[in-house]
Amino acid sequence: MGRGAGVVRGDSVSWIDLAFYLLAGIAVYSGWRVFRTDSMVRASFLLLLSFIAVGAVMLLLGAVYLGVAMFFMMAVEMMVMALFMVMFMMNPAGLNPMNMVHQPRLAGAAGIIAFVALAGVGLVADFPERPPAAGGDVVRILGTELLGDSMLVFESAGVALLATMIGVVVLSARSGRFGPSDDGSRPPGLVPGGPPAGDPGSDASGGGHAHHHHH
Amino acid sequence: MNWLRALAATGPVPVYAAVGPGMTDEVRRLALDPVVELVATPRHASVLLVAGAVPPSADAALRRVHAQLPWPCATLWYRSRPFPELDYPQVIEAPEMLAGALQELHRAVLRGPRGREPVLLPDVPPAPFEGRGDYGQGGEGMMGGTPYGRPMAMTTDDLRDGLALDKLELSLGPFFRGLPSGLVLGLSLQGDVVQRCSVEAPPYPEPPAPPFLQALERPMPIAALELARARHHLGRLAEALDLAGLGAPGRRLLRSAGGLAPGRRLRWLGPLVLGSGLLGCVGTGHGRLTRDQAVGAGGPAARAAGQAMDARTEDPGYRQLGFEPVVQRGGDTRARWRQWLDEIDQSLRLAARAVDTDAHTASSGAVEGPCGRLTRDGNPPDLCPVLESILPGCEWGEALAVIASLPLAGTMMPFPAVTA
Amino acid sequence: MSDVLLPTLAVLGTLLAGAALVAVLDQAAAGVIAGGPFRGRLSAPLARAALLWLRPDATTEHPDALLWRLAPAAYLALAALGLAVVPWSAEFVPVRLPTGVVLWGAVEALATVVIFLQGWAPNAPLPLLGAYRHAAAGLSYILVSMFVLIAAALPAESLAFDAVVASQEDLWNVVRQPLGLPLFLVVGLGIGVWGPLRFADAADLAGGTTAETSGPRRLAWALARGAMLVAFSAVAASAFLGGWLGPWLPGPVWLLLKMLLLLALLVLLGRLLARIAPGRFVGLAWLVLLPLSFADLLWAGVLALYGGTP
Amino acid sequence: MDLLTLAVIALAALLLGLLAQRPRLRPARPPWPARMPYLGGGEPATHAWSRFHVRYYPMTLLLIAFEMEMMFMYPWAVVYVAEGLKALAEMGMFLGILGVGIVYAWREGALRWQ
Repeated sequence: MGRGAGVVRGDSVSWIDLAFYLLAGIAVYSGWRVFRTDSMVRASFLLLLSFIAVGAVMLLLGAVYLGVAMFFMMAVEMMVMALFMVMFMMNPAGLNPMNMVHQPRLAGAAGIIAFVALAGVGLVADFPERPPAAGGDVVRILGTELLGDSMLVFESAGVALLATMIGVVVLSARSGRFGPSDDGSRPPGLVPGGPPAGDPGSDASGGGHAHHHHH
Repeated sequence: MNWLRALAATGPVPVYAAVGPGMTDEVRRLALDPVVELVATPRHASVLLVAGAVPPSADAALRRVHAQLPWPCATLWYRSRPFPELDYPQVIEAPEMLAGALQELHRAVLRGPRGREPVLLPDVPPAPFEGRGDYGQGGEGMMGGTPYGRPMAMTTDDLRDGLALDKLELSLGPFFRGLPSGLVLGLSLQGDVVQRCSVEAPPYPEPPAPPFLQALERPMPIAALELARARHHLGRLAEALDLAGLGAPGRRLLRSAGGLAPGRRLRWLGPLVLGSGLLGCVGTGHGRLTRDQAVGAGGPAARAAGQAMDARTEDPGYRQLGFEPVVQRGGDTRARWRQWLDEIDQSLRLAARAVDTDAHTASSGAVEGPCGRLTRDGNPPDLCPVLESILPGCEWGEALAVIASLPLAGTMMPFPAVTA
Repeated sequence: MSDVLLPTLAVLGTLLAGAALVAVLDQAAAGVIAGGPFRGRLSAPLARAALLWLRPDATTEHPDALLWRLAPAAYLALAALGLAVVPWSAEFVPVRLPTGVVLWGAVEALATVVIFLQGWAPNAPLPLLGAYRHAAAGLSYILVSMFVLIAAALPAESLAFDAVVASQEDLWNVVRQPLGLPLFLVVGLGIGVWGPLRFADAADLAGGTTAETSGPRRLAWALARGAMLVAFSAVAASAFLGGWLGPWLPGPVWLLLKMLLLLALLVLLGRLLARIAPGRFVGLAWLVLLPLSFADLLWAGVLALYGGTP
Repeated sequence: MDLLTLAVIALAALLLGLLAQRPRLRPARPPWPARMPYLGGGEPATHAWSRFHVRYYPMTLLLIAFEMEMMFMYPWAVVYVAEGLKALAEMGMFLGILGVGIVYAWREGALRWQ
């Protein structure tokens, strides 16, 4: 872990090792606390803390752009996630204790399998040996890549995100160009062709639906 | 007193003012005093000022506010009745002693209190909870019970986008700084949008400035009336500025209101107020009165809606000065603020002309007061019910801006028209 | 050791002294605008700080005590992170981070989070409304900030603030990219919860996120707000006013002078401009400021390619 | 070394922010009425923590999509001058795509308070 490149130019590596284990510990611990807290806000921002620790580990590894970008992206995303979690989850502040975990066995098994698989890849796989030039500017390399071979990916991502933006507006905003977008709409019935299933914005269905939507 | 306390004592005294009936002007004067800083919440204050005789209906609210000052703190009772439970209440009557007394109390608080002023409300949670419920925190299931002493908010339909999310029910006032003193609003909020508003108590009535009352009795110099009108409008605009975070310009308005004289114009006023973007606090159309409501309101509120209703047009004294009422179109919050600005300018010009010609009012049956037509027995109409129809749908800040643009406080006539 | 200690002391000292200076400037601006006998004196902010230090804390019925305690401290730490990547001269850069511009963006995003938490933690209606208002603003101005800072980074061909400053040797960005600084000032008002963007601590919410705070906790919040304005002014000075560049005087003095100028401007704007309605600000940010920042970036891009550096 | 300095600065500021709150000076819990949320003498009926109706949620979703794309822009800015016209064309396309998204959101009223 001590082979930091880029900004890490220290001759002693001991504090880097120490920082790595500390940050890794914070990342794992706060990730675990996400599922133990009752408050949606705390859960969101514990997850943010976990990501920040991961970002800091990336910085230690010399990924100066990806690490800082991780802080940036996750701050915005967890903020938005917190807004939606509080908006749609019952008992958002956990005033009544509750269990945040659903299907714990399945989730646990999936988690263990994913961890073993990824760790196995990390340990066993034969990564190509292409170290960046010493003192090289990793941001510049990334930029050249984005305007070179990866340009198509970049542009497709742009178009995909445009589709996302339009989809987001269509699905979430009630206001429309010609007035409320649900004007004249009729909620579907519980059985095919049945009468409308109650108030479209009722507590349980509205909340749960929109929440899943977000994830 | 160590050096830190001595340093702390050199600053202005943070005072939370619970304003009783007829005390708005006194408190505005106090806001200009450099030794006092009027703060917006009791949490920021070290001295509670109870100004005026707070009616018994607001007693519980006053006790709540009193309890919310962080201890140590002190209470000054200015022309008001102290709580009977207090052993040695600080009471004063003379306005000129107010600032000094506040400062003295503040120093005493800093030196260390002599004894604990009791919290006058029982030390119990809003709802009993300890040891109850599933986990001993008072709650039941996901949303039920009263965890930690209060229930959780429940969902309700929404006015705007139809998402049925939780509504926050609360009562605001009578001592909330953004509302006229005495006004208690029951509000339902979804997000920051008002869903329902009910007036639980009207604002305390305010006495009209003395020149208006005297004009009901005898001819009065028009200059005096118009300066009083400008002073009133400046005070109201200062409140609106204060709400928009412009306390300093607001104090400038209050200061100039204190120093108005015939022949002086406030040329900086329009650029300062309009240049600050005050009108950007509210969208166009917010707080718009219907034609009937505007006519019922009378005064500047009606003129802001295009109704040229003005008792001054009936007065020969004013007609000689070439008085024409100024009006706006729109009748919304922005229009009413603009109307005040225009009327201040008009009043100052009228005052200048009236002094030159020594013009007096001629008729005394009805006088155009700062909020509308004043007669000996007729109170201007109560606009409070209007709030219940125009506030729903407003965002919190817009709702307070609408309130800051309406003449809500009733008029307290010193000569009661009806005797019991 | 001294290459850690010296930058730390420089950054923290600047933040503390700067926050005090902001309070004094604000007091002076308020006094001049309000007119009349000078309200208090210029020492009034110091006296207020002493009073807050001595006053007891308030608390609410069932707050999130941990988050409430952490929010002001984290806000201050974010200000320190922002200031740390700003160069004081060619030699003295507290932290030479090749991605300083991105780190500042992260600071803005995280500041939105901590301001939200400050309002969420007390479990009281007025702070809560302030928190959600600020989140709306914070999520709107962040894009504007990204665009104008990327525009400033274009001619530098680097995301490090020392390179951004060095690229302004011939001409400051404030002239070269005239839209940049005005747009970035809006961001400064937002991140410092200041003036027209003072949503979280708004007057109509009786102080919003501070409505339930008293004593040292309120002091810490005020300190962090001032410090954030200081950090912002350093970043703005480096990105648009040539940072430490300037004739005759040493670099750090130039930087401080430019920061002072920006702080004075922010304070004055804060005292003279009314708080805009949050909904209107969201519309303004996305429909006016964002397209303007597009234009700023396009202009900077065309200039960087065809402007022809002499 | 720079990262260590950055960490030290951030932690020192965090500590300073905590110490400024005088954590040792916490008095005994004030009585219940002293802890009631301030509403100018009024009372809340419920806890403030609730399913808060955020009025700007379409905007936040729009931002998420936008921001992801923005993250490509930083490395792009570094190589912009070196890559020249290609980078400019790239930017034009990028801004065009985002512009379409914003115009659409505006036309649908998604940026208004819902």
